[in-house]
Amino acid sequence: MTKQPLLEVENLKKYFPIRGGSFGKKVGEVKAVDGVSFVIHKGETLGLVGESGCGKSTTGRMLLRLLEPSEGNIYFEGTDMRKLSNSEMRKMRREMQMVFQDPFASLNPRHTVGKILEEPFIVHGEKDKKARKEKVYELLETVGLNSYHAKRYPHQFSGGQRQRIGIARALAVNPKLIVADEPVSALDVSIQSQVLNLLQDLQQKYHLTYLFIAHDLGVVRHISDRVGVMYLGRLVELSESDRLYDAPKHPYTEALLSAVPIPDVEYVQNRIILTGDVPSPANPPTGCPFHTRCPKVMEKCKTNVPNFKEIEKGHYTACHLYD
Amino acid sequence: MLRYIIKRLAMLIPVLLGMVLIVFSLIHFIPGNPAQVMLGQQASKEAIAALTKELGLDRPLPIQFFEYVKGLLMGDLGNSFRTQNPITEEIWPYLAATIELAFFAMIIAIFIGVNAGIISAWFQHSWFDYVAMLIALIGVSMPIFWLGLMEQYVFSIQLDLLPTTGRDNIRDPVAAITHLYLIDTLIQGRFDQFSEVFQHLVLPGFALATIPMAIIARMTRSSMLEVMRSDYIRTARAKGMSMFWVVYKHSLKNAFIPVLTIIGLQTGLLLGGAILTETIFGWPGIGNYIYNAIDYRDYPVVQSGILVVATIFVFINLIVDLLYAAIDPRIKYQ
Amino acid sequence: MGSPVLNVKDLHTSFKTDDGNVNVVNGVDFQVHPGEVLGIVGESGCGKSVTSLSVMGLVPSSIGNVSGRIEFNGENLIKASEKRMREIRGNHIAMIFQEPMTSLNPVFTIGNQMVEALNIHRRWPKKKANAYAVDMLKKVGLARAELLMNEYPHQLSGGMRQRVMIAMAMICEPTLLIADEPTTALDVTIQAQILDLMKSLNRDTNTAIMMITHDLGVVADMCQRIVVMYAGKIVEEADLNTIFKQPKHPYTIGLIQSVPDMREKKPRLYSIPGNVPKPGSIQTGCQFAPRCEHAFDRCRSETPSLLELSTGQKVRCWLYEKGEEGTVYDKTATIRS
Amino acid sequence: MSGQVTNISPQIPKVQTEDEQVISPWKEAWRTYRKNKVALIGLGIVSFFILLAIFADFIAPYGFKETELANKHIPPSAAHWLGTDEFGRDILSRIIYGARISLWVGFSAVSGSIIVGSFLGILAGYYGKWVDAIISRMFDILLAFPSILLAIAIVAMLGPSLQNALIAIAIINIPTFGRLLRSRVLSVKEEEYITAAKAIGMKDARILFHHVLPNSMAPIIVQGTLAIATAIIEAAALGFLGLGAQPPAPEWGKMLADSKDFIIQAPWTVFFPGISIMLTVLGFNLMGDGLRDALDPRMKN
Amino acid sequence: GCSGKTNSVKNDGKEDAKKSANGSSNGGTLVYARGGDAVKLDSIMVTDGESLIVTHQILETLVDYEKQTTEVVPNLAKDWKISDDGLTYTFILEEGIQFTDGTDFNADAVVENIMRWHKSKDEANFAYYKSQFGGFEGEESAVIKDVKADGDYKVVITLNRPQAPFLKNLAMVPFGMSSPTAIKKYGDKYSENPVGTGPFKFESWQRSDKITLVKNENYWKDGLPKLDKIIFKVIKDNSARLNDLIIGQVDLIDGLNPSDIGKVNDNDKLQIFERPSMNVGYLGFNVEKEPFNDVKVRRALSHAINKQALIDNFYEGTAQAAKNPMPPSVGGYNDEIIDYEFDLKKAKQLLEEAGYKDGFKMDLWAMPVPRPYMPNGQKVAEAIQADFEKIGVEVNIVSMEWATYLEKVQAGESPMFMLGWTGDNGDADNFLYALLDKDSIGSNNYSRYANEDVHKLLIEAQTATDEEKRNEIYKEVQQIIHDDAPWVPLAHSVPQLAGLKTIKGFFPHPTGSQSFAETTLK
Ligand SMILES: Nc1ncnc2c1ncn2[C@@H]1O[C@H](COP(=O)(O)OP(=O)(O)OP(=O)(O)O)[C@@H](O)[C@H]1O
Ligand SMILES: Nc1ncnc2c1ncn2[C@@H]1O[C@H](COP(=O)(O)OP(=O)(O)OP(=O)(O)O)[C@@H](O)[C@H]1O
Ligand SMILES: [Mg+2]
Ligand SMILES: [Mg+2]
Ligand code: NI
Repeated sequence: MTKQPLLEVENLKKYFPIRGGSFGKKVGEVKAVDGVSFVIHKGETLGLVGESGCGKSTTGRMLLRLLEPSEGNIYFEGTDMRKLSNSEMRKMRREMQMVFQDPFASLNPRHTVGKILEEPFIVHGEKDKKARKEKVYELLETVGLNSYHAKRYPHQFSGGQRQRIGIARALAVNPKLIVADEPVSALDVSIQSQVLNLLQDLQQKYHLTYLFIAHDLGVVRHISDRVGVMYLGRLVELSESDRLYDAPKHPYTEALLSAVPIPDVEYVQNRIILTGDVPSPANPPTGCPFHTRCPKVMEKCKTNVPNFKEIEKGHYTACHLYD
Repeated sequence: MLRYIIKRLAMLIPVLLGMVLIVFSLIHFIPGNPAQVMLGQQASKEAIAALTKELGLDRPLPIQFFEYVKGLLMGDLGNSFRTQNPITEEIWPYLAATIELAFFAMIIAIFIGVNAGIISAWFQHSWFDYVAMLIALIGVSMPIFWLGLMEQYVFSIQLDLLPTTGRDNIRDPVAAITHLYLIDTLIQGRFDQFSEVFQHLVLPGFALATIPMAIIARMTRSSMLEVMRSDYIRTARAKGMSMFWVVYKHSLKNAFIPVLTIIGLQTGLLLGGAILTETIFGWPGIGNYIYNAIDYRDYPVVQSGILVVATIFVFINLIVDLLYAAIDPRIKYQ
Repeated sequence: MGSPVLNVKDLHTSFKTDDGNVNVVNGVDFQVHPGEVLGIVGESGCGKSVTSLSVMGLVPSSIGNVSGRIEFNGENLIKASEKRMREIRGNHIAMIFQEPMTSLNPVFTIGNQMVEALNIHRRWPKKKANAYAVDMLKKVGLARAELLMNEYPHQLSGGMRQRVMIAMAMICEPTLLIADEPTTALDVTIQAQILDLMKSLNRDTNTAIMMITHDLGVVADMCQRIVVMYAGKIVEEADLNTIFKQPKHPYTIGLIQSVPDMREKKPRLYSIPGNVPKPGSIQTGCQFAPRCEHAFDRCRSETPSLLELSTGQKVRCWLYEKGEEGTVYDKTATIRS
Repeated sequence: MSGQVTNISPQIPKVQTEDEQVISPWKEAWRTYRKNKVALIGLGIVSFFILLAIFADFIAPYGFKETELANKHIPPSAAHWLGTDEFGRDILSRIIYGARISLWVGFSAVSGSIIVGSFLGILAGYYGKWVDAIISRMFDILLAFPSILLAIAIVAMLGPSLQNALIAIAIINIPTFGRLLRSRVLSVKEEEYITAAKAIGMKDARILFHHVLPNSMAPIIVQGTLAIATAIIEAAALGFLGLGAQPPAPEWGKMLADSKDFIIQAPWTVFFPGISIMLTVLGFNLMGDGLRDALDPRMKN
Repeated sequence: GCSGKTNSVKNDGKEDAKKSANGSSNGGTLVYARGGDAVKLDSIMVTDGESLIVTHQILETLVDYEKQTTEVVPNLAKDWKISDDGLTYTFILEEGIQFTDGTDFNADAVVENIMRWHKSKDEANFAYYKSQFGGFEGEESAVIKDVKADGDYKVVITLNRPQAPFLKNLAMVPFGMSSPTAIKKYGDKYSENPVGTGPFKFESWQRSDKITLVKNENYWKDGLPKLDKIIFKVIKDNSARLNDLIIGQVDLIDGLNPSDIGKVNDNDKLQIFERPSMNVGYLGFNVEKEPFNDVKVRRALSHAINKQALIDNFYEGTAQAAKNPMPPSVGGYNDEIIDYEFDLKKAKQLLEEAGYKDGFKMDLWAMPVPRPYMPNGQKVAEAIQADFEKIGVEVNIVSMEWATYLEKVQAGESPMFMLGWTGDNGDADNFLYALLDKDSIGSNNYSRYANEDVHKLLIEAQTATDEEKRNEIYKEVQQIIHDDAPWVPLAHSVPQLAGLKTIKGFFPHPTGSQSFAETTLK
C-alpha cells in the first residue's frame, strides 16, 4: 500500500454552542469533536467507529467543510483547506464527496434521479446537455442501475437502490476521497452486502480513498484497511484493522468489540459489560472521557487527559495504561 | 419559570412598540380630520381649526407619537377625543362586554368542539364522524356575519325565542359592578336578570363560537387520531388497558397540546375579531368601540384599543405557552 | 418438551390499503415453549412486528384482519373477546417495543406508567404497587429507582428507557414476553447490557421470550430456536445450532453469508441479489424465487409448503422435496460446496 | 462456519427490470387526491364557481346592473329563479357575476401575500440572524393585530374599494406565508439532500431555487387554497361593512349588507348571497384539506 | 378597573319600584332607541343630534320653538322685548324655577350661562356659539355685545349689530341653561353631569349603550313630565332597532328605514311619527371641475334624474321632490320655480350642446352613512348611476368613510357627490348662505359655487330685520341658483320614527330634537 497521505487532519475540534437564556445567549457548548488528528492515505479505507453521538458524522462533515471546524487544520494533498475562499472551496468539492446515511433523506424527493445525477455536472460547468445525459446513464450503469431509471423519482426505489444513486452522485465529479457516513446502516443485511461490494468494486476501479463511518464493527472491519475508534468526540484508538480487532489496546475498544454479538453459535464471547451510559458531550467528564465507565480506571484517569500517541508502529491510542 | 416569563415579557416590548408605531401611522394616514368628525358636517372652518389645535393635532407627527409613547410608558392610554375621558377608565366596560361574550363563546366552542373531536376520532369513519366533520367544515366556511343574520331571522324574528341585540333587558338594565353581567347579576342575586343576560348571550355567543368550535373539533380529532396511532398508546394497550382508558388517560393529555394552541389563538382572535358579531348583535364590545373610533377618527382610542387587544392576545398566548409546561413535562422554561 | 405456551397456526394478517387488501403475514406457524427463547429473524418489512401484534390482538379490526389460530395455553386468542384479551395482555403476555424513545408516554411519570399494569391486573393498593414497581426497576438494574419513579421519560437515556420498558413488561410476571427488536435502536455497549438483562430474566423467572430481530448476532446470542421469515412467510425453522451450521433454505444461507464477520476479513461478501419484494407483490410461487439462484420453474409457479426434515428442521423450499427430483441431500449439495 | 458455505456469485448482481411507470410526485398527489371523494366534491364546487365566473356573460339570464325598479323584491320565480333585489335586479345573475369578484379577490389577494410573504420568509429563513429577527418580529406584529381591524384600518386609509380591500387582505395574510416559508426553509435547509447539494459545490442561489423552493411548493399550495377560502370570507366581510366593492358591483358581502334590512320582507335577498359565500369557501376548504392529504401528509394536523 | 363615571347609577331598580308603589308617579319608562350615542351632555359643547336630544330633556332654553315648526315661543323667558334698532333684547323670566340641584334659576344664572359661552373664546368646544352668534367677546364678528341682569328676573342682551334670526338661534337646544353651581362643582366633568331646569334629570350613562333620565319631580310646568323615566338606548343598525321595537324591547325608535314603513303600518301595535322636513338632500357638482364648469352639463344632468322614482323607491314616497336648496317649511321658499323635468332627450341634447355627445365617464361620490336627509345615499347613487347611464354618462360610484368623505369633498376633490343638510334653526340663511355662498367655500359650500350676485343678496338679507324683505331676497337667490344648477336638489326627506301605538304627546320637531315632557306611554 502506498503510504502517501491524501488528507491530514490535525487537532480538529467542533464545539456547537448551546443557546438559551434570554435573547439566545450562548449558555454552553456541545463538544461534538474535541481534538481529533489522523491521516488518510491515498487509496486506503479508513474506518471510523464509535457509538451514537460520539462525533463521527461531525468529523466527516468538517472534512468537506460542510461544517466549519472550531479549531484545527485539514490539509488535502497539502493545501490548507481552511484557507480556501468559498469559490475555491466549491472547486475543491470535486475532489471529495460524501455518501449519506439516510437514503431517503439525501435525495430530493421532487427531482428525478436523472436530474439529481445531472446536477453535479451542471454545477461544475458541463454545458452540453447531451453529454450530461450520457454521463448520467454511464453513472447509473456503474452503480448497477439501468439508464431507464433516470426518469424515475427517488420514492420509486428501494433503500438499497437509493443508496446506489447516492453513491453515483458522489462519483459524478470524479472525487479522490469519499466520506461515507454510515452508508449501510439503514439497509437490510442482504442489501447491505450489495452496497458494500459495490463500494469495494468502485474503489478498485477508480482508485478511491474512503473515510468509512459506521457503528457496525463487522462492516468496518470488512471494508477498512485502518480503523479509528471514537469516544465522546475523541479518537481513543487508531490502528490497522487486523491489529485493532485482534489485539485492542484501549479498554473502550476492548469492551466495544466484546459487546458485539457474533452470529456464530460456537464462539464463546468473553463479554465485558460496561456500566452506565455514554456521557453527554455537552458535559463531558474531566480527564479521560471514558473514565466513568472504564473497568480499568485509575486515579489519574479522572484528572489527566491521556495523550493520543503511537504505542506500536502505526498503532495509536489514548490511554494512561500505556504511559 | 419566572425568568422565562420575564424573558417573554421583555420580548413583547419590541412587538408592542412596533404595533404602536404601525397603528399610529396607519390611523394618522387615514384621511379625515377628527375635529371635523367630532363637530359634524355643519361645523364652521374656524371651529374645526380650533379643535384641531386643542387636540394637539397641529403638531408634527413625530412629536405626537413621542408624546403618546411617553404617556403609554407612564400607563396612560390617552384621552378619547370624543368624550375627553381617559381611555384607561373608559375602556373597561367595552372590554368586559367582549370578554364576557368571547368567554362564553369559547366555552361553547371548547365544550362542543373537543367532545365532537374526541367522539369523531374514537368512532373514526362512523356516520357521527362524517356528519360532525362535515358540520365542522361548513363551520369553518361560514361567514359569521351571515350566520348571525340567519340566527336572528330564525330564532328571533320567526320563532321569537331569543333577543337579537344588546346585553340585557333595556327596561331593566343590569347595574354594573364588574361589567361582566353574568357575574354582576349573580352578585346582586338578580336571577331574573341573570337569565336575561344569558339569553342575550346565546345568539352572538353561538355565532362567535362557530368558527373556533369547528377548528377545535377538527384539531382535536386529528391530533387524537395521531396520538392514538402512536407507539406509547400501543404500549399502554399491550398492558391490557381498555381502549377507553387509553384514550382518556393517555391520548387526551397528549392530544390536548395542539388543541390548546388553537384555543389560545382563537381566544385571542375572538377578542379583536368580534367586530362583525358585535356589529350585528349590537354588542357594546371592544371591537365596536375601536371600529366606531375609526369612524370618528378618535386616534387615541383606536391606538390604545388595538394595543390593549393585542396585548391581551399576546398574553393569552403566553399563558398558553406556560400551560404547555403543566401538561407536557418535556417543556421546561428556565 | 410439554405443551407450548404459544401455538400459532396458519396465521394470516392482512391490511386494508389503497390498493386493496394486502396479505402481510401469510400462513405462519410456530410454537413457543415454556421458558424458551424463540428468535424470529427476517428482513425489514417481512412481517415480524405484525406477527407479534397479531398475537397480542393489537391489530385494529378497522385496518387489518387476522385469521388462523393463536393458542395461548390452549386458548384460541383470535376468538377471545376484547375483555379477555385485556386480561391476557400485560398480565400473561407482555411486550416490549423497538423504539424506547416513543413507546413511553412523554407526559406521564415513569412511576405512573409502571404501576398501570398492576392497577389493571392486580388492583393493588397504591403503596404496594409503587413499592413493587421500585423493586422491579431495581431488578432491571436501574440504580436510582425511587427517584426514577417521579421522572419523565425524556429525562432518561435510551438504555434506561428500554430497561424501564422491560421492567414494565415483566411487572405482572407474564408467561410470555414478546420483544420486538428491543435493542435495534441502541448502541452496541448498551445492547450488550440489555441482552444480558433479558437473558438473566429468562433464566430467573422462566418467562418464555419471543425475540424478534433482524440481527443474526443477537439471535445467536440469545435464542434456543429460530424462525426465519421472508415476505410474510416462515421459510425455515430450526434450533440455533442447525440454523447456523446447516442452513437449508437458500435465503437463510444467503443471509448468514451476507453478514460481515468481525473476527476476520473476507475479501468479498456474499450478497443476495435483488430487493425485498413489496408485500402482496408476488402472487404465485415461492416468494424468494425472484432472488433465488437455484430457482427452477416450479418455484415460480407453485408455493412450497413448510417441509419438516428428518433433523426436525423445517424448510419451505422445493429443493428439499422428496420425490421426483431425488433426495433432499442431492439438491443441497448444489448449494453447499 | 464461513468455510462451510462458499460464495456463489461474486459479481454485482443486476437488478431486474421492473416495468413500473414513472410517477412524478405531482401525479402521485393527484392520484391520492382523486381517491378522496370529499376533496373531489370540493374541486367540483370550486370548478363550478370558476365556470360561473368565466362564462357569466353567457350563463347569467340578466345583466348584473339591469335595474328595473318596478320589479323590486320579486320572490324566487320562474323568471327570477332566486328572486330580485330592491332595484329589481336578478339575484341569480348578480350571484353569477359575483363569483367573478369573489374568486378574483381570493386568488389575487392570496397570490399577493404568497409573493410578498414567500420573499420575506425566504430571506428570513435563509439568511437568519438579524434579517430573520427583523422580519420575524414584523410577522409577530402583524399577527398580534386583530386582523379584521387591521384590514379595516388599511381600507380606511386607502379608501373603500374592491382593490383596496384586496390589498388589505393580502397584507394581513402575509405573515401566514412568511412564517410557512421561513419554517420550510429552515427545515429544508437541514435536509440531507441540501447538504448533498452543497457537497457537490452548488451555489446558494441554485440551492434556494432548485431545492428549497420546489420543496416548499406543496405546503404553499395547500395553505394557499385554504387562504383563498379565508380571503373570500374576509372580502365579503369588508364588503358587508361597506369597505369593499362599490355599487353596483355584485359582491356577495355587499349584496348581503344591502339587503339585510329586507330580511323580513325579502329573506331570499339575504339567503342566497350568504349561501354562495359559504359554498365557495367550503369548496376551497374541502379542496385544501384534500390537497393537504395528497401533497403534504406532514402538515396533517 | 371599573370607572364610576361611565356608570354612575344612583338609583337601582328596587328604589324605582318603591317610588311607583307610593303612587307618586306611574308614567312608566320610555325606551327610545337610536343609532348613536351622545358625545357629551353639556349642550353647548356638542353639535350632534344624539347629544342634543338628551340635553333637550335636561337643559331648557330661554325661548323655544313651536311644537312642530320653527316659530319662536316663550319658554324659560315668558316674554321679551326687542328694541327698534334690533340691538337690545330684554327677556322676562319665569319665576320660582329651580335647577334640579336645588339652586334658583334667575337672571344671574342666565347671565352666567351666556357669559360662560361668550367669554370662553373656545371655538373648539363652544362651536355652536361662534357659528350662531358670530364670535366671542371682543371679536369683531361677535353679535352679542353684552348681557346684563336687571333685577332677579330680567335679562338684557345687547348686540353689536342686528341679527335677523337671533331669537331662533337662542331657541336652539345648544343654548340651554345649566345650573352655574353645578358647572362650578363638576368642572371638567360637567358634561357628564348636566343639571338644568328641564322635565327630566340625568341619572346614568353607560357609554355607547344607554343614558337614563328620570322625572324631575319639581318641574315648573304643572303636570309635566308624564313619564317616570326615559332610556336612550343605542342600537346602531336600523333594522335591528326596528326589530327590537317589534319584539317590544323598546318603545320608540328613530331612523326608520323608509323601506320598513310598510312593516310598521302592517303592525297594529305600532305607529309612525313623521318629523316635519327641514332638510335637503342633493347631488352636488364641483363647478370648478370639468365638465361641471359648464352650466349646460349641470343642467343636462339635472334633467336626467328621475326624482320621483328615487323618492318612491328609496324614501317609500315619504319625501318631497326638491327643486330648491332649502325646504318649503323654511320662510322665503320660492315655490314658483319650475324644476328641471325628467327628460332624457333634453338631457342628451344639452350634453351634445356642451360638446359631450358620447357622454363621459365620471366619479360619483356617495356618502357611506345614512343621514336624516338621505337615509340611503348609496342606493340613491346606484339609481342615479342607472339613470345617467342612459344618457351615456358612465358613473363610477366612489365611497369612503364618512370622515374622509367630508374632508375630501370639502377640499373640492370630488367632481360630483351626494350630500345634504338639516337646518339648525329653520332660517333660510342657514341653508343658502351656509351652503352656497362664496364665503362658505372650503366649509359647507362643497360645490364651490361662487356667484357675486348671490353673495351680495345674502349679505343684505343677514342684517335685514324685515321678514318680508328677507323673504323676497331669498326667493331671488333661489332663482339664480336654480338657473346655475350647481346642485341637483333631490328630496326633502321626512325622517320617520316608529313607536308603540300607545305613545301620545310626542311631536317630532323639524330641528331633530324635541322634549318628551308631554309624552305618555299608556
Ligand atoms: N448542528 C448541531 N448543533 C448542536 N449539536 C450538534 C449538531 N450536530 C451534532 N451535534 C451534536 O454533536 C454530537 C456529535 O454528533 P454526530 O452527529 O457527529 O455523532 P455521530 O457519531 O455521527 O452519531 P450517529 O452515530 O448517531 O450518527 C452529538 O451529541 C450531537 O448531538
Ligand atoms: N397498518 C398497516 N397498514 C398497512 N400495511 C402495514 C401496516 N402495518 C404494517 N404494514 C406492512 O406490513 C409489512 C410488514 O410490517 P412489519 O412491521 O411486520 O415488518 P417488520 O418485519 O417488523 O419490519 P422491521 O424490521 O422494519 O420492523 C410491511 O410491508 C408494512 O408496510
Ligand atoms: Mg452520524
Ligand atoms: Mg418491526
Ligand atoms: Ni463462518
